Amino acid sequence: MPTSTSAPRRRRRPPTNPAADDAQLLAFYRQMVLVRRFEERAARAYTEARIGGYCHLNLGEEATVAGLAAALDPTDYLFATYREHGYALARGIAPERVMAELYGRTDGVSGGWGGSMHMFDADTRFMGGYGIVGGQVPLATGAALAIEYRGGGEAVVCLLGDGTTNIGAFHESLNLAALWHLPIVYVIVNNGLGMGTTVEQASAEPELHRRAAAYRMDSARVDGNDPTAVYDAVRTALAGARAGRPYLLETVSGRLKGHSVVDPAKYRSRAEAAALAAADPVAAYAVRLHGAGLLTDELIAEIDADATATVAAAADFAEHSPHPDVSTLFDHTYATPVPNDARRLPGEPLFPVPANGVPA
Amino acid sequence: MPTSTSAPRRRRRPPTNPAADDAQLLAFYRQMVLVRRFEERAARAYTEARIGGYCHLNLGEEATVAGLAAALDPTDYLFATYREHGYALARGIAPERVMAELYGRTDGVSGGWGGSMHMFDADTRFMGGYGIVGGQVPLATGAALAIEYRGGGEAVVCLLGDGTTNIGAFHESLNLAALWHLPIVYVIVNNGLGMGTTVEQASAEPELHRRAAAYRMDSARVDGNDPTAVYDAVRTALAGARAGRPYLLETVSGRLKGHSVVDPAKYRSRAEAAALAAADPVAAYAVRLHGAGLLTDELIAEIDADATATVAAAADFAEHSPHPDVSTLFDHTYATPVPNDARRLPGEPLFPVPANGVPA
Amino acid sequence: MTVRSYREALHDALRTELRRDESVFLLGEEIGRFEGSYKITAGLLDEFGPKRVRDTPIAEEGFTGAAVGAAMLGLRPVVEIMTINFSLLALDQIVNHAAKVYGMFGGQARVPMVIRTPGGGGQQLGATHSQNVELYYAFVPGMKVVAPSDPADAKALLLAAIRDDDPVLVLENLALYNTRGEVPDHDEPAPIGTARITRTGTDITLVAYSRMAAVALQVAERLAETDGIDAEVVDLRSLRPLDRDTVVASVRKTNCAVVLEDDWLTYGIGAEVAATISDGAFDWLDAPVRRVAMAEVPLPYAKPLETAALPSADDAIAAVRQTLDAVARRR
Amino acid sequence: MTVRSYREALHDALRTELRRDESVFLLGEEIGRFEGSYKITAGLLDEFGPKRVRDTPIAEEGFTGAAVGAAMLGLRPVVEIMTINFSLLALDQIVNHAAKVYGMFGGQARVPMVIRTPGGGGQQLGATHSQNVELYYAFVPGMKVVAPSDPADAKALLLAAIRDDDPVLVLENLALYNTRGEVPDHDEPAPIGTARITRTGTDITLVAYSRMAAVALQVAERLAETDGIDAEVVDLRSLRPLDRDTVVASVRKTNCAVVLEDDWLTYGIGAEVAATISDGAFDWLDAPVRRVAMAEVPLPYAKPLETAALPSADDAIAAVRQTLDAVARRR
Ligand SMILES: Cc1ncc(C[n+]2csc(CCOP(=O)(O)OP(=O)(O)O)c2C)c(N)n1
Ligand SMILES: Cc1ncc(C[n+]2csc(CCOP(=O)(O)OP(=O)(O)O)c2C)c(N)n1
Ligand SMILES: [Mg+2]
Ligand SMILES: [Mg+2]
Repeated sequence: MPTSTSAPRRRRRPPTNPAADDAQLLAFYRQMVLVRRFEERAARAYTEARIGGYCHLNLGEEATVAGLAAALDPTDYLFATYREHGYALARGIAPERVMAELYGRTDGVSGGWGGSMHMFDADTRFMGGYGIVGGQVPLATGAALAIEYRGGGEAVVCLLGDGTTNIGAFHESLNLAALWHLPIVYVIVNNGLGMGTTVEQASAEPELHRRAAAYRMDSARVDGNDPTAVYDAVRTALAGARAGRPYLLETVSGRLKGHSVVDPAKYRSRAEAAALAAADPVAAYAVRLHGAGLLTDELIAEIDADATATVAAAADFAEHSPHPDVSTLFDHTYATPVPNDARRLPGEPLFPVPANGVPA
Repeated sequence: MPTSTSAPRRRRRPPTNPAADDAQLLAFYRQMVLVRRFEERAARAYTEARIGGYCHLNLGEEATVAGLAAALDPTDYLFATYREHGYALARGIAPERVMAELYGRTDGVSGGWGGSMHMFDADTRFMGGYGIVGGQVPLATGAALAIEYRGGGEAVVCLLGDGTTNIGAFHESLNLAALWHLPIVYVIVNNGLGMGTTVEQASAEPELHRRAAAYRMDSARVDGNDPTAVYDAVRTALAGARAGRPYLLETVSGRLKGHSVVDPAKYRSRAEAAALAAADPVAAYAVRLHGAGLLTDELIAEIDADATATVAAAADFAEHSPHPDVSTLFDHTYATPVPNDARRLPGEPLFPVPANGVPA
Repeated sequence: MTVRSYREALHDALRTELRRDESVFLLGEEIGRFEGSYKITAGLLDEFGPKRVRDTPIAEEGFTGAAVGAAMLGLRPVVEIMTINFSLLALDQIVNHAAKVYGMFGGQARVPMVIRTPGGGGQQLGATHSQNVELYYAFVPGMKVVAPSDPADAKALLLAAIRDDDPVLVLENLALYNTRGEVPDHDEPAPIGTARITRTGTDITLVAYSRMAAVALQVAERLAETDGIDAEVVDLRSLRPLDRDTVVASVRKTNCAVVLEDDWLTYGIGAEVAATISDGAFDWLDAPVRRVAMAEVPLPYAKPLETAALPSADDAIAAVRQTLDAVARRR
Repeated sequence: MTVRSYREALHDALRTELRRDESVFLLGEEIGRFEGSYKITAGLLDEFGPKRVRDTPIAEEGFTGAAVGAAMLGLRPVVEIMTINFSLLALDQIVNHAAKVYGMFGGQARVPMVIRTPGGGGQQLGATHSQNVELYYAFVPGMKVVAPSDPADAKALLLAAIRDDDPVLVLENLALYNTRGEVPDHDEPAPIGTARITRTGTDITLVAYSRMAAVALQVAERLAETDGIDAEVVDLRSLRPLDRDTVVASVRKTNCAVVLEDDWLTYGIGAEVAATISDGAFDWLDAPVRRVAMAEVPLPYAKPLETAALPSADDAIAAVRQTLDAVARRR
């Protein structure tokens, strides 16, 4: 994983050659294909009732996933939304553990407690998917505050959807970050829709990156279907953030399917859906690398087979991972144990009657 | 009270002569002096323990009060903050009723239920002072929605403080108003401070009116010490609002005393306080009208005496207005009576024991 | 009478009121083009247009507060909040504004608005999407809170809520939307503030609301069959005002009670019910009031954990049997 | 031991922890330059600088959430929310995030943060500024909530809260800030999750927390003098976890109880306490548990109305006398 461009606080690599090299270009492709195959497998497992709850996929967002993840330092922190499987993979979490989480098993990245919307991994500094729209934005801002407090050179990247720019927490957080010069990049993954609502129907300023002006914050919009563009943009943004200039980046891509697996997306016309499919970023990027001589038909097939095999193995692993035991139900209410914590199943009385039947 | 400039929805007066005439200029002065004397009287009554709770004054904000109130149509709606005595007076509520509210009496504009922070008067469409910072902003937006829904030509003016621009409700509301083309003008009364915090310490974009850009909303900043400037700016803003273009107006003035009556404002240097006093808008405006030949020393004295007498009468009225009776405590929990409403004083049992001492 | 689902009953009530009264309008996320996350508002945008059925941005505080303001000017907004979990983002506008405006201004401004929102867990939605926080509203003077458990009440209480001049929160339930039952064809509202005996019985009183009131009826039938126990079921229907008299009268007859609730036990709605019974039926009670409620944990995603944490009919049956044992020991 | 005010005791605890642990920092509105709305943090900005004592914009949700995020990275933020009323604007960050992060991610991320905030009415602050909504946090698994009633506990519980690895809400009280009492000179934290008998007695148990626990002590003294009644006082101190055993053990001894609370009666904290007593001391109880609480109205500004609506020592004394009458009737 390449490190970010230099910043006053911590120099890692010279700022002169920020563009991705050929190896990176291919790595983007591998990453995108893995995400694509993973999400397709997740959708299947959901329809087979192996996955429950809500399940939001990154289909159409693969280029953004790949470019963004590659631009982060390993020590950077990433906060995500509920639409985070791809980012978890790209951050380096084993596909088995991501899939096992979807299956709600003990080997899942959150031990089966989080599910699709709530993956977390301390090792890779993947700071969680969050199901409350906008909920992660103040948290990510606080993480950046902690970095600044300690004087570290890390930065935070906070993902959010286009629809999320209309909620109060977005405003409060960006103001705090700009006011306090925090090392954070907010990335609006603009997929054109919040459920069935378009950006134009939801945001009075539909060029969402322009909202940065309200906080004198730097910002840009970038093509989210191009992993190199995203990569470069995130590197630039991170450089600013590390220098105490938080940044608002908007990536523009499409959402190929419904809002979640169960949404048939009837509000979208046939023509729209067809146009989206035609602009599929994975296919388009393959054509591009093919044209540049980086991809051959064989390599395409090989990468695809690899991804398919990885995903199949992940599903198999998940299928065989144990369910959490009911005896663990009360294990994660508190980190510091205290007396009188309520550890009672629904059918249990508050004051159990002693064996002799006479109350104590 | 002059009506606003014309708007597509409802023409009232030709838009060609928006400036205030001499009578209006003098009326501004009278209004400003009344507010000044009223607030001084309120401060005295507070230190005499005739007024309780929190008590925030408009001292320093008189020019904004006068200019703004004069620009509204009688049918427009005004939503205020907890710092609203002056606006209540300028909207046409009798000083007696405003003072009686401060005293917590039955003749108070809110019947003694609201106090300093919560004045409301349906007749003058004074839609309330609100004590939760930012709480009034969604409400005012909804009032504008109701006007738009009914197709009326009225507009809403929503007051808020500079510190309030950093709270989520501000963002959500302005976005809704711009998105839905609501007839509303948001007026940021920038007095440089939220309690002891300066605008620069609180807002990453300290030119607060610029935040309108995040919603593609029109905006302006105006000298809040000049009633005519405020008057003109509000008229312009209202014209836009009535045409479906909501507006963000920022008035800049000073807060002559502490945040509330009890705040000694120690965080402010002597020099700052002195500078503020020197720039007193009431005195400055008197000088200006004097120079223009509109005010004479006699007239100044007369206006002052009038205001002082009015305020004294208001305090006298308030002092003699009855306290609300405890029997009315349960009168305003619900507008539509329903069975089983809890009407119980703290010492009363849930299940009273019948006279014979035997439970029913 | 027609057999309708709970979902259809709610839809019918909305449609009736939209037709009856021009000042009624709906607003919320995804209620129009998307037809509602749970499809309660399906078809209404087409029938009434975007003025009456207004899609909003994701801004719970903003649009709920806007509804309060619109209500202050005499409109009758019906807000949909996608699930009650998200209502926490609008809490200030509900608790500090909707519920306060009438009293705080001395009775001058009415807030005739409705907030419709479903509670309910059991769908593996995890800790933040499976909470039952109706307590937050039921606790607040100035609010009214109703919680229908069957299609007939869903319709009748929603009608009442829309016609009421105070802010009313209508608690729906994800698990009830597909349940079916007889619904009167007329448009009579049900009285807010009154509980309902949905099954008469003599041996024990089951008190519940929303989904658990439906479970309570099943539990009563099973107990009758398997144990010959004749349970009375009180469906609270209204959480604020709370109809204490109906609950207490039932327990004064049966002499024991079990409370069923989907929220957490400690400080949950059932705490007030148990306290009320223990007070008002003190001299009649033959055993302590048992409460069956959610385990006190952030609800996990994994199915076995979720199932263990949620109260079930079996839990209720066990509690009833233990309570009747306790009665027998004391008699 | 030194005599300190409740305000000073809180201040001492903050200062101790700021000196002891570099990862502790304070944030909130007006805590620095303004020295705190209620002056708890006076002088700390000067001593520790703006990094450790951070003034925030008016953005309760934003800065409370930022504290959660900072805590996830191992800092120990202590947030001041000016009054508990304003915490409603941060509720989503507290209930859906601070309290969920540890469980929702399977125990991987800790949230060692504190929220300090005062409750309390009685100062003519009106309907939106006089609420006691500690219930909203005490109800939530994953949160811990403490509510000290005297200076010694104020210090010891705040110390415990800051050293605890979970989100802890410390409920302070406007009316207690100026009260004085002996405070130990050492820096021992008090155990979160345990109640305390602040007066032993044999005739009746008074259960309370925060301001009303102080009132309960006065009530007990007055009852001893005027009526020769020997009341035991249980100060809950911790609302979550709730120490049921201590409460129940006291009532099993005295056979009757009155609960005093500053929040609204229906669904208030006292509901759980009354339900708990009625269950755990069922066979010992000689009269129904009485609750003395705030009248269920949006609190009016006018002094006579406010006074009538708030629970007083006199109300408590009346309730005790009536309860002992009821006991006598039944014995
Ligand atoms: C506070 C809140 N309100 C509503 C929802 C329901 N909801 C879940 S996702 C979503 C749309 C979000 O759209 P966007 O931010 O564009 O992200 P996307 O799903 O397109 O990735 C909504 C409304 C929620 N989870 N939280
Ligand atoms: C949500 C909320 N947070 C905090 C407060 C406490 N508070 C009252 S006024 C105020 C300052 C507001 O400043 P500004 O918006 O500039 O208005 P001003 O008082 O200067 O008129 C604060 C923090 C409150 N009332 N509500
Ligand atoms: Mg989107
Ligand atoms: Mg200000």
